[in-house]
Amino acid sequence: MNSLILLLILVFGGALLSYLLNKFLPILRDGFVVLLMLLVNYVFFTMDSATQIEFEIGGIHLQWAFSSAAFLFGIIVSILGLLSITYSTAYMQGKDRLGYFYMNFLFSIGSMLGILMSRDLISLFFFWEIMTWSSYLIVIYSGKDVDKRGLKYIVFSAIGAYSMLMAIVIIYGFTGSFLLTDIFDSIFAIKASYQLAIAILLMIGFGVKSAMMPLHVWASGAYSGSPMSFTALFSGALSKMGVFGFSLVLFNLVSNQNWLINEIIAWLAAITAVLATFYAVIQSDAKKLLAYSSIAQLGYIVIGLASGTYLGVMAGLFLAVLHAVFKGTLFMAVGAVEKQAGTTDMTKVSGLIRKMPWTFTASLISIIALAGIPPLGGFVGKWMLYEALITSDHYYLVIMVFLSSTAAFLYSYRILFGLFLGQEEPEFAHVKEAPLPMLIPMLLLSGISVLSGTFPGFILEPIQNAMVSFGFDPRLPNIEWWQLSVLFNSWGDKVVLQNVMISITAVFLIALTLITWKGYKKQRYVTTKDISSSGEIIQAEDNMTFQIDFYKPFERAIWPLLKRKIDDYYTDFGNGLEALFDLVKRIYNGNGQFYAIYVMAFLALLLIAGTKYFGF
Amino acid sequence: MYNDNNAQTIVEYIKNFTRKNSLFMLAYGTGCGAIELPATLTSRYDAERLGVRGAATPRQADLLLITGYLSTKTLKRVIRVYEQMQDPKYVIGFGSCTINGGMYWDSYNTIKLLDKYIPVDVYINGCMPRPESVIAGFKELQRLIAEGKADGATKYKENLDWYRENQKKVLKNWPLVEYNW
Amino acid sequence: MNTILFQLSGALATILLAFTVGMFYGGIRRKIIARIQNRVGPPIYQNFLDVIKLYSKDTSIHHGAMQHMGPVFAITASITSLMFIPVLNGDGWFWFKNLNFSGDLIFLVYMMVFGSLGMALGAGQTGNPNSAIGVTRGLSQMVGYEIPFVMSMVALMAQFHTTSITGLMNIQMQENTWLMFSNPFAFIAAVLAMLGMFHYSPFDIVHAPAEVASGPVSEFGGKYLGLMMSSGSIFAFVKLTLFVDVFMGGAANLIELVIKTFALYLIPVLYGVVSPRYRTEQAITYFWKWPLFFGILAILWASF
Amino acid sequence: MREKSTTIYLGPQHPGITGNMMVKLQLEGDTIVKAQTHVGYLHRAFEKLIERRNWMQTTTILCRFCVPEPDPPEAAFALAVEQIEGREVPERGKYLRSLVLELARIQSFLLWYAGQSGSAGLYTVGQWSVGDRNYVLDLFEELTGGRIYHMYIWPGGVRRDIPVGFKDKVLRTMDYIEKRIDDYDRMIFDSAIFQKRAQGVGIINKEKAIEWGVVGAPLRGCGIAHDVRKDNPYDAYDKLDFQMGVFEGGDVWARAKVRQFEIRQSISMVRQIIQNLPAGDFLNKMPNPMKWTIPAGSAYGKVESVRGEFGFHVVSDGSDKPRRVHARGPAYVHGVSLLEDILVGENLADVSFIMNSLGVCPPEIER
Amino acid sequence: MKTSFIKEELLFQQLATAFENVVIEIVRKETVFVYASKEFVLPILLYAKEKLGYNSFSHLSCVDWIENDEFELVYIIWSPETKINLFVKTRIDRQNPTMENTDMIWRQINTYQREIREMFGIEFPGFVGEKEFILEDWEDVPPMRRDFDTLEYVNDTFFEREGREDKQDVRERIAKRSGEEIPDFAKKYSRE
Repeated sequence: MNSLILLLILVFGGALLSYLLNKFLPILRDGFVVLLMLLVNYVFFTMDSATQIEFEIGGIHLQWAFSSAAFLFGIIVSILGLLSITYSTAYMQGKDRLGYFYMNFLFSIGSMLGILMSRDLISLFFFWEIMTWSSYLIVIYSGKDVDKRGLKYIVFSAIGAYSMLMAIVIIYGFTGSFLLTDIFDSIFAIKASYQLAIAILLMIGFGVKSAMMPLHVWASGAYSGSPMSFTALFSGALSKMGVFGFSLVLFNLVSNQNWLINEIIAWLAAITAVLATFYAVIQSDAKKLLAYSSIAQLGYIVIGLASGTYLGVMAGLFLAVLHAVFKGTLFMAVGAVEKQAGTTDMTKVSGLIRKMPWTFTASLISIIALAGIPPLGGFVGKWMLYEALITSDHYYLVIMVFLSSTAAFLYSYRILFGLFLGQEEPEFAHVKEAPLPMLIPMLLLSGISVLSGTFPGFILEPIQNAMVSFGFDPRLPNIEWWQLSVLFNSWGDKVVLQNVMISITAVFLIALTLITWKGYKKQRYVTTKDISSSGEIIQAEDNMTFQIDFYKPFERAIWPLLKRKIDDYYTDFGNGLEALFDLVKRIYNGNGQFYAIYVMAFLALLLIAGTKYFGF
Repeated sequence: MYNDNNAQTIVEYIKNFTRKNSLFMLAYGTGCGAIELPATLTSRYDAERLGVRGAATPRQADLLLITGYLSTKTLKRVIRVYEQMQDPKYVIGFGSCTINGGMYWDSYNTIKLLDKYIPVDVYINGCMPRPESVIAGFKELQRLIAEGKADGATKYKENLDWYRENQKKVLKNWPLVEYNW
Repeated sequence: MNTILFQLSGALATILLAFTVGMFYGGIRRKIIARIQNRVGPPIYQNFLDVIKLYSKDTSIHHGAMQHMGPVFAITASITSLMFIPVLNGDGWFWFKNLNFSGDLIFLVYMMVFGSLGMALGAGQTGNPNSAIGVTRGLSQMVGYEIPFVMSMVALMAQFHTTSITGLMNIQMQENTWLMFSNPFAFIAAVLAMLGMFHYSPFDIVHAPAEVASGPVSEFGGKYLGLMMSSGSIFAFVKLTLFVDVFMGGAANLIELVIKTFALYLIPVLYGVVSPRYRTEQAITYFWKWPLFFGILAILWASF
Repeated sequence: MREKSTTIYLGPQHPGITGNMMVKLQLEGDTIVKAQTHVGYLHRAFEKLIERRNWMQTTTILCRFCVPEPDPPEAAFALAVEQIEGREVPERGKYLRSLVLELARIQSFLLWYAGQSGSAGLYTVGQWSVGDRNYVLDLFEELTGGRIYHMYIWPGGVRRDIPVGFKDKVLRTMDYIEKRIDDYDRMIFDSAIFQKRAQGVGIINKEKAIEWGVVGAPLRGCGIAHDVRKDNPYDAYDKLDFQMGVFEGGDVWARAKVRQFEIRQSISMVRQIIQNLPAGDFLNKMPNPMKWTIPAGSAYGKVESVRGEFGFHVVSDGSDKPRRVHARGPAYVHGVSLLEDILVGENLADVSFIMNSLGVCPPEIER
Repeated sequence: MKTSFIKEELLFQQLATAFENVVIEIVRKETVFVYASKEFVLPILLYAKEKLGYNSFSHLSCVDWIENDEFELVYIIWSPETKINLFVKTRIDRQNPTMENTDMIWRQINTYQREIREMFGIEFPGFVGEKEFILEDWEDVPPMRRDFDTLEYVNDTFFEREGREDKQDVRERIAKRSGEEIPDFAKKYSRE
């Protein structure tokens, strides 16, 4: 059988099967989904890259295949899917409606693979909608605060879907084909203004998923509201579908000639990155913080892609992969804390480091990667991004990115401090380390973060393959992946990653040995209650952890920027058109069928309009 | 410096030399003597030339100055702070009131004999001691350190039970943590 | 094998040099401040005594593994940054070649943060609220001063089309000029940012004794504090050398290096003696006013 | 149940606290939501001890009430005793008292310069001013024999006359100090950073000031002209020409301006005293100190110290020992409940700053 | 005294008309005593503050008259216009002492009341304030009461430095230790 179809059958069939299993044989459910994802991974990685399938439904020609760019994203989806579903087996323990959860989980994985393999717009849109739908169902799974979060997500997704649909219609009107290959060939024949309109419409469609300003509003609620095991996938892989779409648009539809679009997108992404980082800094809930941080990170990725240079695109794709890795880990770690300590509110929880050392280790590594500090993978991506922007004369963009990533240190520290450091309080004395199915994915992923800092080759090579499909010349030296250690920018300046790693590791180990060895017998551990509190004796009611309004001074300094959130504008807009909003609420009442009907109706409307105005 | 009774190895000599020339003084004005400390540390007397400098928290400090009378309420804090300091640590009792109660000999709220509660390496008498005598006290402490005789902390460790008994006699409510090193 | 040994001994010599120079600068700073304050001041080798004494403390406490490793992070950052900075011009004196791959600026900027973040984690584990408050102040202020600093660096990179320190140094050698004259605005912005980097007054809110005891280091004593002081000295040298390399044409020999770094070091020291301290948000807004303005000017200067 | 906000113990062992006391702060961010002062670390039971001392022995205890400025307690006690006893003070004694009190003010102002600038992070001024303060203390040493504790003012006058050449030395010292404080002012008041830090911080408005009983420089910083030396003139103050520094605003800046103004007034007053020092006795004839009894009665003697009104309520039952001596230092008002009130809403960075500007001095709170 | 007491007389008149059961005494210049029973203290203070402009509170003090088995509470208030110190004195029973809470008139009375409660054991019903003010873990008699013997407490609680048994002059020994010479004029003060 064709392995593409096998993949889809495996995932979608497995999804239904897991639902049934949960109903009749819940014991086998966990093992089944993990095994299933293992199988999916096996099929995916053993797949011949030339595999493709073409067929026709109702006169519409469809084509499925994995391009090398899609394969790159497919790696993220399948590996992260496996790990996050492994994580889920422990994380979701004891929750109800697990069949529903796993079914939608697997549906979204399958739909993502579907999106990646579709080489035509119809199946792309079809899988896109399945993805939106299944993820929406998981977002509202927890049942808390659904009205606000779910509504925001689905409304924005719908906006994205419609604009995408409109773009598809326009494209079809001009080219008469849904196949991407046809479209890429003939798109430059269209008038530039229509070309621009198509690009913008598609960009809105993909921008919603990649949470680009000003379409990011849904993201913080949806990310923090879903179960963390799904958010790891949601932020790590699902949002990358937007990035994948961006790469399709930027390199195939718009091309590099239209620099203005690139500039605008890059600046929008930069503003997204800065503002989202600032929002992340002032959050007090770890999930929210990570959600905003994801938005900011997606901003970097888009900046990299939009810069259009070889190094920039490579940086963008590298960060995309790495973001899935470290943000996946972080969401998992936060989920572990939520599972074990009961809350992720950083004003409540503190001092878990001695209770959950491995979770802390994983989060520490991921945070170092996130902050872009050498010698871990994040630095490689950041370095490439900066050098790409500087060498392509985007000086002010560099400053924006730098502002955002310096401010990212603030929230990086905040999340580690808020959850793991600080006073060890008696009410968290019962907390235990997360169970193995949760730990192993985290540690595996953080291992990738470490490895990618020293041996970026194993990620850069597939990226380069993907970039070749975008029309870039391969520039990496033709060596084995573990030998790749020197990165060059276009001015010929370099960074030698393995030197950095060796130096840091050596100095760290030597210094650690010395400081541990010196006076080893007379060094003593004391509890965090035995601190120098100005000579006073700490009372039981004293809260000695600094928790509330952590970055108040910083907040005060950036206050003019944060006075009004984008959310507020939307809320105002909503308030002004309350009646309309009520209508929207009635239509999007969380019921999938209504939504499907509505989409179909809109589709029909558009088709009619398209026939009329574009004449096909 | 180097005599038969107290032969020092070269390592000890260097240790003691640096210790005596770098005294981090805990910023704790326990009593009215603290008013002469600014004078001691500033331009006319300038104790920093002897290596004396302030430290903000007990973890960093070597030297605890009990500047004058010690009320029982402060004693509790002083003991706590003293136990949080890292070895080797020195205590200077400052003013007559630490020696024998001074003019507060019949006050119900001040202790009369500091060295019953924490080990004292050097006493400086006077009420209040002038900056000159404070510096003389520092010098005396430096001499003791150089000879390796400023071992108040060791004494405290060895006779902890005795000190604890004395302390508990004054302090009714005993919230202090264990001191086991 | 020979080259590795050679490089290692060179690296060790550089570390020793940085440590010694940094320590002496600290001592001289204390002496200068003392003289301005009408005092004799401690001997200039006082910092050595302090550090040796701290190492020779008998006992030490820690609140857990992160606190134990915090100072290690700090010194790792200092030494690694030092390793990737060209200490002397060109090939320099053979010993001080280091491991540098022409010392990439972006890498250095990030490497400099590594230590503070590790240190901050160590301070965080102590559970002392003063430490945490100090850390938040430090990190917030860092966002303030890094921006003008990076702006001036970007301006230089843009102007001379190289992102490596060695590249900038070579340009200065070829054109026989100092970059502080080629792009004065960049220099001004960088120096203003440097005031913040040194954490001396008026930007010493991180460890302001009157407010948060000594901030992040509140719980560190003995060997930990000693390691941090050593790291601080090396780091001061790193920062000064970076500035000298980038703006003042580097140094052909050690004496020149010492003279130039010392001249630069006097700026934060002397400015610090006469200024009260800014509050955190005031410090940030300070950095985002004039230094930022000069940074923008520098980039404009570079691009036209 | 643990508090939600963060607890910070500011003191007793803390570089930022103005003496041995403790302020327990509850923080949200770096904003204070609750402040609680704890005093008593310096309680020496002076008032109990005075009940066991005879009238003359009391003088040794009095100066220790307030360490940074030991003369106002002596003067206030002497005033109260003189009121009960009806004892007159010779003119020269009055002038010498004023001289010592003003010198004490000057040295206390210099100490304030150190505290105020030091808590704002400007240590240089502190080093200078405390160093220069030694010159004033030298004057004290020459006049009274003690640097800090003088025991100079007795009921009925002062303990001894000025030594030879003292006037000249005082004038020279005053010239020097006056020159130096210009330097300090350039460092502090001309500094943009200090202005930013001080303006709008620690505000006490007029109504609050009256309600809380604020005295001294903080009161005059709110725009209320009140000074014991003007209102109830004692010693030689009704014959000296001086002005109150009254500034509007009620913030740290206004208080600093008041003090900046008043140290110059003090210097000018010292000069006036030296110039107009009348001849004659300096001490009313004293009875045998061991058998000295004071007729039954009570009085409230008050003087103006640097931090504000310093009052003594003295009760005598006609015996050779005081029945009750109760002191009311300015810090008793400023340092306990007022501090708790105005710290709320302020920044952690400003606590020490505000405490210095209020002149919180724990020894006179708990005595 | 030859000074005229015009403003003091005026105050006397005002107070005498407003309150009947109080004894008013002009003691000396700018000092007026009012003796009142304890339920009149609050009205007098309020009247003086609101009507007479005595808006500055100076002092609240307590005197233990153990002979009469009474505590005397003294409120001293001051007026910026007349500059008179007005003493309001009241005596309360020493056994089971209570006094009306007055800290709503002047907030600073709070501090005084805390001190008096702790030092004399006088209760102020309805008064909010931390229990411990100056002392910590105090279990004995409130220390400022005259029946509390501080010396006895000291002897029970604290260690005393022992005097030298031999009563020898040790100055020579000290001088030898520090390598100084005792000058001749100093020697004659020796005890021997």
